[in-house]
Amino acid sequence: MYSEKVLDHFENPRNVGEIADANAVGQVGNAKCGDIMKIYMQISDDEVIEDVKFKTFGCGAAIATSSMATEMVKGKSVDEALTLTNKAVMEALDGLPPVKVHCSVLAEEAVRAAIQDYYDRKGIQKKVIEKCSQCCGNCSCGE
Amino acid sequence: MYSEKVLDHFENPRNVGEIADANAVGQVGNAKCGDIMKIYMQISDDEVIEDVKFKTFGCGAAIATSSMATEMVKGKSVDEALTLTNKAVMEALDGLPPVKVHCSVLAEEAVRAAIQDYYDRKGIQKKVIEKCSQCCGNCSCGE
Amino acid sequence: MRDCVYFDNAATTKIKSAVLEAMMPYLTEEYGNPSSIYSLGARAHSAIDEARDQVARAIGAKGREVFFTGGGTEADNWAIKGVALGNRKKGNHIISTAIEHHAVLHTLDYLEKQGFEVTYLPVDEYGRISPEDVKNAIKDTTILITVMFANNEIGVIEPIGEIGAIAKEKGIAFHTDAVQALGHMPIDVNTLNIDLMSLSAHKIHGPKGVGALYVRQGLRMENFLHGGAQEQKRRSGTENVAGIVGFGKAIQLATADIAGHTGKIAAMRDRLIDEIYSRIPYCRLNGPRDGRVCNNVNFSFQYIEGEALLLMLNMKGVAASSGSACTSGSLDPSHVLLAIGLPHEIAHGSLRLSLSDYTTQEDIDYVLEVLPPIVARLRAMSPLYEEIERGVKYV
Amino acid sequence: MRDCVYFDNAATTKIKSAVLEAMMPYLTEEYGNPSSIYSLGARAHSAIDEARDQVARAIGAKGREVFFTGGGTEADNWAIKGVALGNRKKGNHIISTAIEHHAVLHTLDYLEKQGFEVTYLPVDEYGRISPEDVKNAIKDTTILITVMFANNEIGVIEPIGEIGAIAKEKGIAFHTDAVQALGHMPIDVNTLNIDLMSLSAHKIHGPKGVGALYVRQGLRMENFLHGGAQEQKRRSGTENVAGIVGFGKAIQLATADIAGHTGKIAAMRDRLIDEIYSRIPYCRLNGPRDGRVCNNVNFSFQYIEGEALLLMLNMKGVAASSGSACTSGSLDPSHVLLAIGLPHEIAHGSLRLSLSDYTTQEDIDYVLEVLPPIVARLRAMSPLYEEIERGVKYV
Ligand SMILES: Cc1ncc(COP(=O)(O)O)c(C=O)c1O
Ligand SMILES: Cc1ncc(COP(=O)(O)O)c(C=O)c1O
Repeated sequence: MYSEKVLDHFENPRNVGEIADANAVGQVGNAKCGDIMKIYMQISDDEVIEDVKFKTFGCGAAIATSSMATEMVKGKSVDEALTLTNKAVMEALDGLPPVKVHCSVLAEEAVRAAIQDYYDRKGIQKKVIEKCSQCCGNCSCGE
Repeated sequence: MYSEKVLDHFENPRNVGEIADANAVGQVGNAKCGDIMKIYMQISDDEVIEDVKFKTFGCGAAIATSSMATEMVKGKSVDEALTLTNKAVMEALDGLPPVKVHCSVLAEEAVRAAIQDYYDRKGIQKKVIEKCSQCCGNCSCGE
Repeated sequence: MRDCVYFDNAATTKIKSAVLEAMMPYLTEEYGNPSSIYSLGARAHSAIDEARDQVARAIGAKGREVFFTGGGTEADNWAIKGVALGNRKKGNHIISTAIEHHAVLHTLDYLEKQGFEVTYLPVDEYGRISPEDVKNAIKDTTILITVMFANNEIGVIEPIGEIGAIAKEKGIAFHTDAVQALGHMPIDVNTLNIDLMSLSAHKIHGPKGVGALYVRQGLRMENFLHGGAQEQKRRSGTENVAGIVGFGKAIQLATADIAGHTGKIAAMRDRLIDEIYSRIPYCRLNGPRDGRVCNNVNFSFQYIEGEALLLMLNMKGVAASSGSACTSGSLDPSHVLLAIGLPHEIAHGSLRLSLSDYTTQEDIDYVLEVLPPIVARLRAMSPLYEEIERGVKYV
Repeated sequence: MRDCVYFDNAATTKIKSAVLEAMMPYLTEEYGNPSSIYSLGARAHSAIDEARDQVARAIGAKGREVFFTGGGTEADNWAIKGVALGNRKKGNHIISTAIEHHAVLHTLDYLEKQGFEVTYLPVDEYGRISPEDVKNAIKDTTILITVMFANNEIGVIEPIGEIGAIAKEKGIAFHTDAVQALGHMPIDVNTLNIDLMSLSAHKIHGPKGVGALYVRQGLRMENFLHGGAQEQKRRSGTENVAGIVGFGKAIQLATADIAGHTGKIAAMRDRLIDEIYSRIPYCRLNGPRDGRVCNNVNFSFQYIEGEALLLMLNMKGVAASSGSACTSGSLDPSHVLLAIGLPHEIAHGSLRLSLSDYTTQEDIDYVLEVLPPIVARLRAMSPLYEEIERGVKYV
């Protein structure tokens, strides 16, 4: 069902934890749907993501995509991080089963939510996150 | 499916054949239904069945019941032979599968048909056979 | 006397040892439920997927068009009820034939009681249906054509490709029961324009109780077995993993060298037919000489009844079958034999000998040795034959 | 690390070696078709009859009231559709519960689309339905009550005898899905007034793909699988002889010493429950403490998700299951856990450990050793737990 890569990132997730003095925190998902991702970032003044950590409540794919997404944005500039797509996360994990694609969407959104938080705190007038993508389909997410 | 007795009477049927100068011949059944029994008897003046033979077109049970019924009436008086029931034939064979019960009815009827023929030839005004018992159920027997 | 000379391969077949070998892990240590997430379950799931690909490859389908069932009967029930009930709004007319297997015919009976209209096409003296008849039977309300690929009793092969082309042209779903055709001729669902096809494992040296329904992608139909999310949510029930794996292996073996298999078996079949004709009077081959499945021989022997024949053959160690009423579970002889025009009394006296890869020339020799005296013995007991013999003498 | 510590016996079980042994002849030399007249077929027929008697004896039924099917799902589909469609003229109302298996629920969904009306009785926090509710739900149009014997997820045992008595008094057909109860408690269809009962072999160390439906003699219902004259003309299809024989043997073994089995398994179950409670905080046993099937343990662990838990357990060699949405094939968590009132987020974090005769004290020790650190590790990753921990610290 899961690729080796997914299982590796599930078993040995990178960047798990919190950043006590994070200047960017984003949380997406919903306990009701069984997936919450929370991403902490330490972003430098020249907008480089110096550190990133996550906490995730969710299935194997949710944990693996969190791990992979944090790996992919770590050390990148915020603008580069905003180019991260769920597809790129999936590809980096050698694919996901169809029912798990929404996890990669959540991971992309969690990154954007953290960056949005950074902008908001800084008073930068940018919107990088839309409303819930309803990626989780027929569950009663967000209601 | 069949008892040992039935198989024995099928494999080694008693009294198969014709009686060239029979004074009683009865035939029941119908090729369409897949069962014809023809019984030949040599009946003495004091109404004893001195010899009996049969020919049967039909399944294993048809052949076995013919064999058993002829055995059971051989040497008996006509009146005794008329007391032969299909149940007695079945019991003598240690039973028949439910779908084969009609074969024992045919055997009883074949004996009666032969005796009827004897009465008719002799001009004796007795009716010992009714019309078709419809024992063969839903087939188009006799139509 | 031989112990078991098996001539009833159209009824069921022996599991090949390579098939059983493939099944054994799933009857022992690999007992996981394929829906489970852990390794034991995942391995069972992969095994099913491999079997699905084996089935798909054998019939030119895609894996996701193959759904495993509990046998050919379930596949027939699902195909026919599924399409009929799922397209009720489009129409209520179904076209079939008089010689289908009971799994098709009794399903159609059932649908007739639900208000469907069924046209049963007649067959010619060899059991062949005419594509022209199919075309002429089509109405605006026709939603399904179901015609068997090869007949189980008399082995006639129907013109499936021509019917498929007609169905495709008219946009009508086309189902074929290919249970008796599988392994005995090449089958490609695309070139033949088949939309649904029933298969059964135990006719091709696989296990009993497992089959498959091929369903062309996008075809509209209802589910039949409701419940869990197995088989792409279209056929519920914990999968018979061992059975499915066995089916996969069996179909792979059965279709690996169809030309070789057909050549070998048809040669034995033809010798059997020729020799029966030459050794036994008053008999008739049922079904065509050509255009018949390579493993089927079906004769009627006049003046005797089939069950008695089978019992005597059994006493000589030969396993065979008959269209006699006595073996059909009803009191009428085979609907197939009646449909090709045999009178009842002749239909009662039929014998089917069906061959397989395991049939040997010695088996053929043996049945040719024991059959004629048995027929003669039963005829000697038969009041019908008595008349004929007398007739013959008097001529 | 252990290789495969199997705690998913409610999903499926390992075939017992005595069962496989009983099956082997029918997978090899005894391959006859039970409908055939010759010896090879007759022996297969007798083998099925013996299995039928074994099943009948195990449930207090007569042999002719037992019909073999392709599994529990088919038995459920047949029972419910058969009674509903066969008694349409009498009424269209069916009473069931919110916690039935999908084989029942999705069949009822289907019937609702056909114009049947279904009352789904609620359950209490332990999953129990009330006989009083059943009584109150009965209408003039009620034709069927279907209530499962024991629930597959949380192991709760329903008051089948009381419901049976009500059904009998009102003259309404009563079906129970006893797939999860079989072998774990005495079942007598007569004292419990059960009219139809679904069984499945693979839950009791028998093979997958075979089950049975008990049908009380004289009960009015339709056939489901149409075709050949097998199973007293009520369930068509060439019989899965090996599977049926295996089922017969499995049910005989499973019911030979129910008290002994229950005592042994329940003791392990209770130790597992007690120890989980004592070793892991924020958890809750789903289903009742008493009145639960002897082999079922079901816990919710707050703040974590079930699939992740299963994957980590699998990495330690433990096979288990969850009511998490991720493993249910849909996006909602188990309908059973929701029905007993769990909020979604807690339902997502459930774990079912189900035992069998093969479960050892070492297995229990092992799972008790590996489970707490896994739960702790997942909680450490969970943003939900983070809040709680913080909350706890601050108190
Ligand atoms: C033509 C045909 N269709 C359907 C079936 C039924 O298949 P199964 O026995 O697997 O249910 C058979 C054999 O019994 C058959 O010969
Ligand atoms: C309560 C219950 N009913 C029905 C079924 C379906 O049985 P089967 O898997 O044999 O189709 C199961 C198991 O899957 C079950 O647990």
